[in-house]
Amino acid sequence: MDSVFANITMLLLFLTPVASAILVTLVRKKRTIGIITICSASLILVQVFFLVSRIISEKTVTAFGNMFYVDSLSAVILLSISVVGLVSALYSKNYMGRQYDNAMIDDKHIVRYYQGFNVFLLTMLVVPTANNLGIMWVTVEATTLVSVLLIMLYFKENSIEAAWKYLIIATVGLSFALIGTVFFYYANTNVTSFDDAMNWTNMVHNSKLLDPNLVKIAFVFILVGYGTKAGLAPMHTWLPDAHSEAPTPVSALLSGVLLNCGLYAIIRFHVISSNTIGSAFSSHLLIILAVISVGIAAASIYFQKDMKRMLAYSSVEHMGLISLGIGFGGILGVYGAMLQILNHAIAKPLMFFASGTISQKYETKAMSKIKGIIKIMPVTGALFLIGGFALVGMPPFNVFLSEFFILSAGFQSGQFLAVTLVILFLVVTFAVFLRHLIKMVFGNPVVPMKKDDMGKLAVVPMITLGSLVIVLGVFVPQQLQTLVHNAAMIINHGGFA
Amino acid sequence: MESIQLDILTISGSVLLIATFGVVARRGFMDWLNAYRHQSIVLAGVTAIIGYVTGIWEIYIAAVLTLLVKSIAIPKILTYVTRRLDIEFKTETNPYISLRTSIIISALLVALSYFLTQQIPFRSDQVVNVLLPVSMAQFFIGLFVLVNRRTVLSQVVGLLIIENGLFLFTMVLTHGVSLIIEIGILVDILVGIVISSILLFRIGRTFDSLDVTNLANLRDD
Amino acid sequence: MIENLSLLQIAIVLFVTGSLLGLFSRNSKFTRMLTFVPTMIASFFTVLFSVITITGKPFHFIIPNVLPFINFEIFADGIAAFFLLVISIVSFAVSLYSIGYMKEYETTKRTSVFGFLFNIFILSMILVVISNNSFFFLIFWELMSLTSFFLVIYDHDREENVKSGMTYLIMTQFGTAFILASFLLGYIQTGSFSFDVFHNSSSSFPFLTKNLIFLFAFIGFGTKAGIIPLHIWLPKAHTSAPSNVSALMSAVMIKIGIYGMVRTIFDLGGFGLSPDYSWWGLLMIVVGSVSAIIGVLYAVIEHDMKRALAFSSIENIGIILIGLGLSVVFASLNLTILSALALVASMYHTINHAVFKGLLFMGAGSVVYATHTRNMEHLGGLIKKMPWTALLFLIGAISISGLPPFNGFISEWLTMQALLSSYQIPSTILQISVAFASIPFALTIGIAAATFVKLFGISFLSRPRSEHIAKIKEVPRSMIAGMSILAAICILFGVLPFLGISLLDTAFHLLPHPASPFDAITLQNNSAKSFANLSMPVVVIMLSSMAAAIFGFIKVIGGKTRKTTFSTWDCGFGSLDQRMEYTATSLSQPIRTVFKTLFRPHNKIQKEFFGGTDSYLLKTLKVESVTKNIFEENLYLPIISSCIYIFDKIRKLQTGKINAYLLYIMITVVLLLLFVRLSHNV
Amino acid sequence: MYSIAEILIGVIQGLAIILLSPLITGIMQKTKARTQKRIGATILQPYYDIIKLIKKDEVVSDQSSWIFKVCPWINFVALATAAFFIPLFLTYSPFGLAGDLLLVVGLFALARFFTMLAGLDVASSFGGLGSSREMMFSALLEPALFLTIFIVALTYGGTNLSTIVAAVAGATLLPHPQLIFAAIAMFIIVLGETGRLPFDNPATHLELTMVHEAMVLEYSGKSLALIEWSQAIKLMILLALVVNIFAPWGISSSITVATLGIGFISLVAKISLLAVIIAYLESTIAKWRLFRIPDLITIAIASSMIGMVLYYL
Repeated sequence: MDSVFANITMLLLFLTPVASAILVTLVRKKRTIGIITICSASLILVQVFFLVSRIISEKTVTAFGNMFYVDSLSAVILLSISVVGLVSALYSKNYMGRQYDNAMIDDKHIVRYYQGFNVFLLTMLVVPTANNLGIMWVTVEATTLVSVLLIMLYFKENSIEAAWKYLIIATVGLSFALIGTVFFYYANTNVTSFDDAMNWTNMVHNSKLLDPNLVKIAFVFILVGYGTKAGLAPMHTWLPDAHSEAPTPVSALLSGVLLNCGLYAIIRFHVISSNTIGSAFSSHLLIILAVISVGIAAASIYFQKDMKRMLAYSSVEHMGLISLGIGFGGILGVYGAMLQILNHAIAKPLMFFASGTISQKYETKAMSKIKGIIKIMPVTGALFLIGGFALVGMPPFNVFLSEFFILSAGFQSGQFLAVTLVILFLVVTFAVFLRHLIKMVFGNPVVPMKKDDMGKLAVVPMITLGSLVIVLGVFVPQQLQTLVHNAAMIINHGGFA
Repeated sequence: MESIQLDILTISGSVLLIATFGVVARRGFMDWLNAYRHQSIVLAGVTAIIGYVTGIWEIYIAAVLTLLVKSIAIPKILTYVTRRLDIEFKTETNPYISLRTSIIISALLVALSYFLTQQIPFRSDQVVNVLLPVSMAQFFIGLFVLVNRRTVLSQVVGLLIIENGLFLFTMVLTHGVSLIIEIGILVDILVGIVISSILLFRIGRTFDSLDVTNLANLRDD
Repeated sequence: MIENLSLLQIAIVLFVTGSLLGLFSRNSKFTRMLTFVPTMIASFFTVLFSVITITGKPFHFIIPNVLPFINFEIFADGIAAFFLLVISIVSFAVSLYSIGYMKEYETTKRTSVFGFLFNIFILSMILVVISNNSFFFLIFWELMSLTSFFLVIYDHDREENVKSGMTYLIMTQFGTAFILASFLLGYIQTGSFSFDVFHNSSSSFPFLTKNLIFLFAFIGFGTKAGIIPLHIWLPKAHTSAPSNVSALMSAVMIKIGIYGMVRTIFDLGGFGLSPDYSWWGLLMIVVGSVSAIIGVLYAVIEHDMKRALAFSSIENIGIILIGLGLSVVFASLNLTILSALALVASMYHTINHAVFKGLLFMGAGSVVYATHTRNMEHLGGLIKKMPWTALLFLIGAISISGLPPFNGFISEWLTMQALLSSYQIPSTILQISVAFASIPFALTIGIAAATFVKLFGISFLSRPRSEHIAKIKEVPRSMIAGMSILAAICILFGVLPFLGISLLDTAFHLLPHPASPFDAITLQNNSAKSFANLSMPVVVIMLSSMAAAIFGFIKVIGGKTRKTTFSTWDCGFGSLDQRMEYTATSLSQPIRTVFKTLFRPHNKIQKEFFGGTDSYLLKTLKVESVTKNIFEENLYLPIISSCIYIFDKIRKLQTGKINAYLLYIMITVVLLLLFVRLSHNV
Repeated sequence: MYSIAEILIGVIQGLAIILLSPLITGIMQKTKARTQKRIGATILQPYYDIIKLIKKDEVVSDQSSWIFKVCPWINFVALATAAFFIPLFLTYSPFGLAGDLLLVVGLFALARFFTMLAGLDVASSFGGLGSSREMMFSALLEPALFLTIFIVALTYGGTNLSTIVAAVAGATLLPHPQLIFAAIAMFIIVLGETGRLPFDNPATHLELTMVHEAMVLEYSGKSLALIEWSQAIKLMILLALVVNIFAPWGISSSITVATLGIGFISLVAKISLLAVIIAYLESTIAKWRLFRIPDLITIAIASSMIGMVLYYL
């Protein structure tokens, strides 16, 4: 792709949400702004598809000099952002409309919500495309700020609390990430000119020459910093609060995509650090944090009372699994991790949407008060089950495939302790997660209710995701295989496929 | 580098640390804000010196911005937001660890920072040698303040100290080359403060208190 | 080959058709037809496929690169085809049965969902058996678990059903984790997920790996098969499921656990290893013996029909495992002929158990269909209202009790002979250990007969124990037909064992087999003398001629006599009623007392008096005998409660206080930095 | 293959058990009467009883089903068929080709299975009581019997009865100490299987002590005759087994009139002697409490276990 064309492509990609945000601000009509956002999200999806197809054929695209750099790894993240973005936008229409009808929010807040939504998409789109690691950091920080605004949309006690914790913890965490980034930069300035020392491509290029000790310290900062953002334990503490208190479509975005952005950043630095000091150091750190994450998530789910909070813990678990895949390494592990990113980005929003619809119907998020979903809302209930089974890694759903690869990689890498622990934790998670899920889905409702699936627009995004969950479990299209394979190669072969 | 510059830098470094300790050692919000303001002014000065030493003109812009944002805008915003708050909201009466112990721990954190940064091989860059541990110490003390304090306001201040440490750190190591990033960071901080002010306001209204221990509805135990 | 593939394709398409037809047809009369008739036809095609495969060449089929690194591979050799045959025969009968049976649920539930799950369940079982790739094996394995889970909680209005479903699902997942570990250990040795590669290169695996692979597979597949102490899901799930599903689960699904073990052992070259590996067989024998004896002991005290049948499944799995274990032990000691004998015994019992347990569960289902209760204490006298069901159930009961001339006897005879042959084992210790397995085995057979006396006697004979039994009717014809198929096989495989044995010999490539029906099953001892013989056709001829002779004799001597019907002897006290009958609980009371160490029975007695508490006039007296489930109480509850204890500690981390959260981050970063700093060598 | 003569002798052996069995019962009853200072009926009394019963009309419970009616027939057919597998005075039986000792045990179990069902079928608490106790006995006796068979089979190379008896006839007991333990076990099992004291009192109709009699309480007429007869056959089979396995003296191993004659006479003598011993024993001991009986069976099982270990050592 020639550079002008690339510039235009990237510019359009970023301009779409900006334009949409501006339009939303100007129009301010409840119904129209939803549609505007849906349009912009679908436009983004189309553009991303286009970009991804280019990536598949050309491997990399750079734009604006070296400022933006898209390779297969970024493409995987972009794909997840755009898909989840679109389904969230679709779901928002119905969900926020219903919240409005229930007098949960007023017109002003709906406008604010859609503004935030678009800006949030924009910031997330920049993260994986930025080549300059400083810009990446700034946009990750920006995602925090935007999402804090979205979380505290309702101004309820809990959402304010969640927003505060999220803001403080994520900011502190990201300051670590900045330190790490600057350390990397500093290490790089020792061997190259100041001008593009901040660029990832340059850093990878020089990675063999960087100072090992500096890189070690820097990676620790990066891991803790972006790990906070990615929800790795023990920095995950903000996550259950924020994800459960946000409006449901935002929860989907936070869990399905934003966490991936954090991990994406870690992966980028992992590549550099592996080149410099061998992959053992960063892999081991990743594995340790990952095992802790999976373990804590497994243990925490048991006592959950709130549906969305449980899902948030499951996100912690999945982030752990992805890092585990990266940590185990080998083509299988990394491949599994990349696939897991996508699979989780499909299954988790499905669960959030379903839980959103369910809590609207039952007027509560407390799991003890929800019973017999399958009778009241057959379609939602079935999809909720499918999503739940997918999340706990039950075949034939998609997450199983990636987990299978990750665990295979664990065996292959000889990390038997970690793999044994993780398998144990997975079984525990399976048990405790499904215990909650099945109690909700089956049985008889506490109070009699009308059978109702809450409208087509609520169901369509879920069915889309649900069918993806099933199809990707047994069949991965060739293009996607190539893309994910290339992404895995980037990680395994020091940055360039 | 001339030794006089180095001396100035060293002295500024200690001033920065002292200002940081000022936050640790005091109880009142306005005291902290003052300490922060002074720290920011020194920070801007240090930035300017670095600009002078390296001869990169962008750093002056960064220095001016720091002065504007950190020592003027942010204290103004915070004073404005908190002007109507009762005095008991503005004082840290009951930190987890007493002030005296806090000071000792902060001192230990300074030592830790020196210990940790020793390993890093630097080019014979005196600026880095002098200021890197300071910035790290600031960072850790800020974090400690966050961990230790119970009121929302002191957490905001802790955050500000961290940001200052971060700014110094970035400045020292990058010499402000990527101005865009510096500005991005500054904007992020500014927006962050604005948002936390909104939140602060909301917390005060919703919870009738600025004690973060009240913000504990969302938990598992 | 080609026609083979198309047979399989037709079958798969039909299963899918059946499931979709079920799903999309409204709750009408035709739903049952639309769902279950395709299942029947598909099962029939699968029978054909497996018979052709057993007699012909193995069947191999690959679609490459469906998934990254993974091909879709199908491979059906004799072993797989044999299990396929078991699956398809039973599923044929059960689908026929279901046409009638599902009427029970028509008013309360959507039978269309049931049909969908039912078809997918059978299909997944078939695909598990012929998968030749660990990934797809797991996919279908879990699909099987998942669909069966949904079928178990099909009646989810009752909370206990959902609970038992959960237990089932969790235990099955526990097992899957082990299977996964076993496969992945194979994977790190070979770098491939294909079973072919495992099979071909297994001889070069290190000793430890091989043992671990076996152990993990044994635990994993054993969970599915319901070995003790991993059995707790089995009685719960089988009881909660609709009876046709219980029939499929008990008859077929748990056999797939056995299939997994057989396959693993074959792939590891287990029937031809050195004596170092004989502990595999010993382990199986020990676990099998324990499962058999404890399973049957729980079965005999049970008064819930389906629960008793479920426990009896554990017992039979134990017997199968004893045979399989013997086979491995013999093979490891290079006693090929004996190994073949034991393998035949175990596989014969596999198909037998599939047939009669399917039959019995369907019988129990018919009882539930007619009476809406599984509790034997409320049944009784059904033989008069439901003569066909009673007859068929009796055939199943006799078969499972291992009585001649039905099929259960043959396989238990073979197993016993295999046990007896242990005297040929060269090592004394091994000899004695194997021989001691005969004690629990013998005890098991004895108690099994008692169990089924109780099951049949209490439910079908004597007087009805509750009022509404008086109004019941015989079940629909399709249900009778479904049961009759399996009953016929019970008799066929009992009277003509050469059928089953030659089937097995062909499928497993064992030694030459009896050619004609009248050839006895002959075993020879060391000195080439006849060790044991059994020719069931001759025995049956003897039995029938004896029957004819005695009948004639009595007629000749006795001449014409009269038969008078009169009420049962009541000791002159006046008419007997159902309250004076023996109950299920009292019937098994002696056994409960003898084995009280296991059951820990205690009686709860509630007395109610006329006029206050300390009067002499008893108004009511209620005695309830409670037995404990020692596994649940002494093994699972402690594990669960310690898990919950840990969870409780860990959730304390999430205190809600932001200071704590920040502290975690601070500690993490400081620790990691110190780690880096200290590990730094200057 | 076997010659016609051999087959004929095989049939005769089977028929001999069937026909002689009431005689053994008669001998036992006579012995018991004598030890109790009674004169007692003639030893042919069981024959008279059977024939009389066959000619009598039947009363059938109105609660019973066809199970009740077929039970006596199945009992008789199973046990009488079992009789054909037993070598009596010739060391082998041509029917040994068709079935072995395990089949005999299986046929016993079949008979008992139906007896227990019949006990439950008549809806009286007597029947249930009998079945319940019988369930316990059979559950415990079965393994004991299997174990004993195990030892015998191991010692003599197979469960094929002809092989066993032929081997026994040609061997001495001395090198096989395990057989002594097997014999002890076998003796207890015979008592239990045939419902003798201290397990069960065949002469009683007291509800507290009945086991077998309780199950068959409702039978009358030819059904009762068949039941009684098949019980006698079972007793005879077991006694013949004990005698031929543990005391094979005098048994014929070839088909000559002389040896066969000696074999027959010695067999009758040995079985009668055993029957007298059992009957005498019955008169001197009382029936045990129900839950002490498992202890006795445990002794049998333990004894077989010792025997088994002895075999392997």
